[in-house]
Amino acid sequence: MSSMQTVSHGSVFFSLVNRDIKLAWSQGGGSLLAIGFFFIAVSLFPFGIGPEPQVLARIAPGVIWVVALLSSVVSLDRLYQADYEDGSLDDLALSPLGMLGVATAKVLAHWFSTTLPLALAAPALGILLNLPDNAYGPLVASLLIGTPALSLIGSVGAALTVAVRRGGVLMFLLILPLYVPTLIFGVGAVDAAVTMTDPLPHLALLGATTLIAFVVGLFASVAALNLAME
Amino acid sequence: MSSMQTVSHGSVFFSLVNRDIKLAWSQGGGSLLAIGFFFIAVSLFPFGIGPEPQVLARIAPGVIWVVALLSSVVSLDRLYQADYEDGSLDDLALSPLGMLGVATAKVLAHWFSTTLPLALAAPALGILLNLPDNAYGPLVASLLIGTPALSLIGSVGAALTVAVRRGGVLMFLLILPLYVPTLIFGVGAVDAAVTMTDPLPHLALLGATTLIAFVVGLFASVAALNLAME
Amino acid sequence: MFDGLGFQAKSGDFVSLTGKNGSGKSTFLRVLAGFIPASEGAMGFSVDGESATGVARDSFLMVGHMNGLKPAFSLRQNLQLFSRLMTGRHIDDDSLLEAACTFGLAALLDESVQYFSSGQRHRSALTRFCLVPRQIWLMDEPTVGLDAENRQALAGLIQRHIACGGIVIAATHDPMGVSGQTLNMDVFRPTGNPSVDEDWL
Amino acid sequence: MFDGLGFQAKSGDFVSLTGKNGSGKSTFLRVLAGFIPASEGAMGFSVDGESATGVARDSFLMVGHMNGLKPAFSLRQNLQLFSRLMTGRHIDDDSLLEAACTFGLAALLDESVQYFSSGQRHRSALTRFCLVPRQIWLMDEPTVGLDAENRQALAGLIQRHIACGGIVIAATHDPMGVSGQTLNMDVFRPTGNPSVDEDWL
Amino acid sequence: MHRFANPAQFNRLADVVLPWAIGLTVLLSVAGLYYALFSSPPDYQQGESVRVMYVHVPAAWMGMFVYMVMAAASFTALVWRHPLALLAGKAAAPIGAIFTALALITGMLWGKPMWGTYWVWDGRLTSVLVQFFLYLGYMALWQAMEDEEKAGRAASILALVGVVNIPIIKFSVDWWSTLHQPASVMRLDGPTIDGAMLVPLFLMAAAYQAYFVVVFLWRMKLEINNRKLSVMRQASLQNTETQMEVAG
Ligand code: HEM
Ligand SMILES: Nc1ncnc2c1ncn2[C@@H]1O[C@H](COP(=O)(O)OP(=O)(O)OP(=O)(O)O)[C@@H](O)[C@H]1O
Ligand SMILES: Nc1ncnc2c1ncn2[C@@H]1O[C@H](COP(=O)(O)OP(=O)(O)OP(=O)(O)O)[C@@H](O)[C@H]1O
Ligand SMILES: [Mg+2]
Ligand SMILES: [Mg+2]
Repeated sequence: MSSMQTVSHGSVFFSLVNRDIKLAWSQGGGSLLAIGFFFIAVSLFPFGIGPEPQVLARIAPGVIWVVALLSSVVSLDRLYQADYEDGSLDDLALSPLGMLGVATAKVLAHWFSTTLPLALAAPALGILLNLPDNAYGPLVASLLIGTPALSLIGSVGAALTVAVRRGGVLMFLLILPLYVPTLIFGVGAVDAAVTMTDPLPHLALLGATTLIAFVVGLFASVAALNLAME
Repeated sequence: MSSMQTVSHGSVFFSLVNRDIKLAWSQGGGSLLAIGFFFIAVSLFPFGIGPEPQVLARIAPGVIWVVALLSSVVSLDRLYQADYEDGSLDDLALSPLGMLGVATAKVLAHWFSTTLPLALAAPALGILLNLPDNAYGPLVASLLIGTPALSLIGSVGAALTVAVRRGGVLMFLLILPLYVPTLIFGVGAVDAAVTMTDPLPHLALLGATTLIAFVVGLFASVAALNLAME
Repeated sequence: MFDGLGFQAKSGDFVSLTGKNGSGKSTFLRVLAGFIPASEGAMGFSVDGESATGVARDSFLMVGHMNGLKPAFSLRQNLQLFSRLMTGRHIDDDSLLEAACTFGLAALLDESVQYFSSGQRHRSALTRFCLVPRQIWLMDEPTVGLDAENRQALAGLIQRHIACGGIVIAATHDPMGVSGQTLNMDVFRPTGNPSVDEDWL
Repeated sequence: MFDGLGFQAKSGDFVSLTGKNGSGKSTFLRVLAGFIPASEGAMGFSVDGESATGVARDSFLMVGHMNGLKPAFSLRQNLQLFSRLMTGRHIDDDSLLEAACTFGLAALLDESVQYFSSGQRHRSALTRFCLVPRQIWLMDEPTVGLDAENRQALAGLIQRHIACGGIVIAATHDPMGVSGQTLNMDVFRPTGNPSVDEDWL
Repeated sequence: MHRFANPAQFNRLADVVLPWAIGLTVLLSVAGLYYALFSSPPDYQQGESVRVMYVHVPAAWMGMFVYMVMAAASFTALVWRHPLALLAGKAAAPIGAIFTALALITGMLWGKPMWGTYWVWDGRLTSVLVQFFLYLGYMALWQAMEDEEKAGRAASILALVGVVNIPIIKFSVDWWSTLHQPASVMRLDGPTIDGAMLVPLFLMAAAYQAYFVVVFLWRMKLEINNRKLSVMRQASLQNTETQMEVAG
């Protein structure tokens, strides 16, 4: 009956990560569908813009990055809200992890189940948009380095809007401006490759953005979550 | 005590429209936020693609139309779900309107409160993206004629996913392909104006799409809603 | 689904549905309201001699596990809205106040429903029965979360309705304090195996 | 908020919170769990002599109006998950079956929670108290929607817990069938106007 | 129609048809491939790459045909509430998706030598892509809800809405005169393509059709067995429940 038994925090942490990944891939599966959104939204652009290969090639890195942003936000929408609405956020608050652990686990799970697949799916869209051959490497590299920032920043927005019904769209407003630096450095790296200059400085800046997002994002998320639970 | 008192269906209908518009503009306000999404997402493109005026002008009609699609879907997400979750869809089913009336009223309210403002806000974004002067008229005209189709087709997706948790992203997958004809004719009209040809045939096709969407969309929505309530 | 289930209700009847959790009370109420289609033969429910599937949808008023309130609106707005959506008529302030008094909500009329406690929400949902005159009331666990005082108010409300010729069908685990028929859903559970029939389609 | 509210609970106590709808029972439970910060002075709750705010969060186990179940998972998965998230340990099948039997859910273990009736869901949520050993149980209206049999099971569970030195605090409108202190929240409601104090900011 | 309503009867019928269909598939594809690869002439314009046609065109036809099968099944399921029709739609969808994907992929591979690019955004290609997405959406809806019956009916509604796309695929080449070539076989005034190409084309089309019948029947039997299994599981569950009640 004593609560003083030692608990393995690592095991709790990974149970939560594991749960969230399973939920993301289960019924209604957030992950597969975010990738679906990514594909469909990117393929709408040629309809809108017309089929000329040079124009498409010119805008390809920008469009892929912008749509990656949008689809990551779309799937972030319910990052905390689902747990808040069904009461499991209350349970998690009483778990040995503490809110910081909870937020970290959930962001990790989101990145792994949703944003990472986006990065890996991007080359396929490059073909659709006629991306030059030498740009594929930097595209994937920039997405791999930059996407954790998307999950982390998005987590702040998701936590802030958790108590608001129809938070989804409000979140876009809060989040998208904060995504701008990631977007600029990410596209910068790909464009550098296209124009045959060195993408490394851009990637380094991108990495720095992700690190900052890591620290600021997690703490801001925790503060916002504690607020929502009151 | 008798239920045989005559009821004014029109009055019930407009009460529902009125309620939905009020809700869309209230707390968490779907409408303002869809417009916000529209603005922010469009303004991400110059960051992603670079500021060259000719490139922006070339892609402006397409980008504006595609993002209008995306933001309308984003706000459609909870068209029926909110009512389903809080139980008021059950109430509406017992109202004198019947499901067809309910769906019609809700789609009308959505169009008026959310998609119509997008059409009206589009010229401001045209300026951001350097849209040629003679394209503003066709842009607004095409959005005015095409946006009802967005609400109508979106309504089918919203009704189909009403009983699905995290339906939001699934909806994208179902809806966006069906938006393609609207998008093609809509952009076609604007592009025609840009290239100094006649936009009218495109607008006529757009109108036809909207009419088909009207019939198919409403009936499919009702079928899907009845299914969700079982 | 409900093998052999059948009962008659006529004006002035109170029927309480009882039974274990999962015995199908909520489902049965939704079948009655017409949300779930029932195969005619399987169910012998009739109202005033008419088969239930023949009863017009707008004879029913239902309150289920969810309460159908919009948190963004005040209680007054919620009630006005409900009345307009169900009857098409605007309800005047006096009738509204009277209705709100039934479950002691008069003081909360201009508060936003968002901040209501669970019991206050549930009472707000029950208030609909005082707003819209319909013959058949379907209630799913109406006593949940009510304090003693309001349970009495509920019993009084039901009694007045059946005295005026209404019909009330309520699924409940608590005694309702109203006398009437009791339909125990446990009895109607499919006994034995559901047959794995070659003709199962 | 809760002017003058104070009570002591020690090992083996059962406290039932009663009071009208909106008297603050749910809010008080959330204050105890540490979700809502309370100004120390205003509340004199103490556990085993220690002030409540000093009690570690992981002494508590709570069930509120929502049930924290994931509809996509089966009941078994939900219970396993809850145990792992709260203790970090995997629960073996025998203990799981035993826990599920408390509220008669053994037959439903491999069903998806999505299709449970309201009572079945609520019982699934209550099963958590059999899974994770913690000292202080906070329950918000635990009898809601339970049939008679399961209300008895609940009373038995609570009795066993307090017999082993646990503490149970339950907000309820129904008699719980367990003897202990009763705390009537109506008494503590701020009487008169909340004072608008110059020192307030 | 209703004679096949009964799954047992359907299973018996399937067992009769299957061996024949399998035989036909083998025979037709061997003959078709022989004609396509060896005994038909290269095109005077396109050279040897014209042989992609014998894979591409029947795949494109089957993509649309299977969609119509799925839509007809959906209609039957919705209007007459026929559970077997629901399963028919479910069984057909992945096959149609694969045919459509095949048409897309062979089209892209063909496009590189012919048009100089894998992909262009013309009406035909786009509407086929939309059809592919519709298949995906249909299958995703089946997955998204656990209640099979409901999931199937929701997916059926989507399938019917998507029928609008079929005439767009068919007539897109006429409406937007673009890169993809217009119909030369299925036209009102008779085919305009050479007889030597027509033979392998039709052989391959028939082979695809027979292959569809085989896989479709297999998948139907599978779905029926799955359904039976879940009914039996339900039954045994209820059994234990009643036993426990008796015991307790
Ligand atoms: C991804 C690219 C492509 C797609 C999605 C596609 C799609 C289709 C479809 C749907 C049909 C059936 C039309 C009908 O029944 O009316 C078709 C037929 C045909 N396609 Fe393609 N196609 C693609 C690329 C190509 C290419 C590159 C060529 C060769 C230059 C080609 C040549 C043909 C021919 C000859 C037919 C037969 C037309 C007829 O006789 O009706 N296609 N294609
Ligand atoms: N988030 C909130 N913001 C403002 N006021 C609130 C909030 N939550 C609850 N209240 C108010 O606090 C009071 C107490 O609510 P609480 O939910 O604790 O009542 P309760 O005793 O649990 O009632 P019930 O028996 O109906 O469950 C109510 O008057 C309610 O309106
Ligand atoms: N959508 C559904 N699909 C499949 N089964 C369902 C569905 N909804 C309910 N059920 C099952 O039907 C049975 C009856 O459920 P119902 O909600 O009607 O019970 P109830 O009598 O209201 O129980 P409670 O007292 O717990 O509210 C339950 O066993 C439940 O699992
Ligand atoms: Mg129930
Ligand atoms: Mg409460």
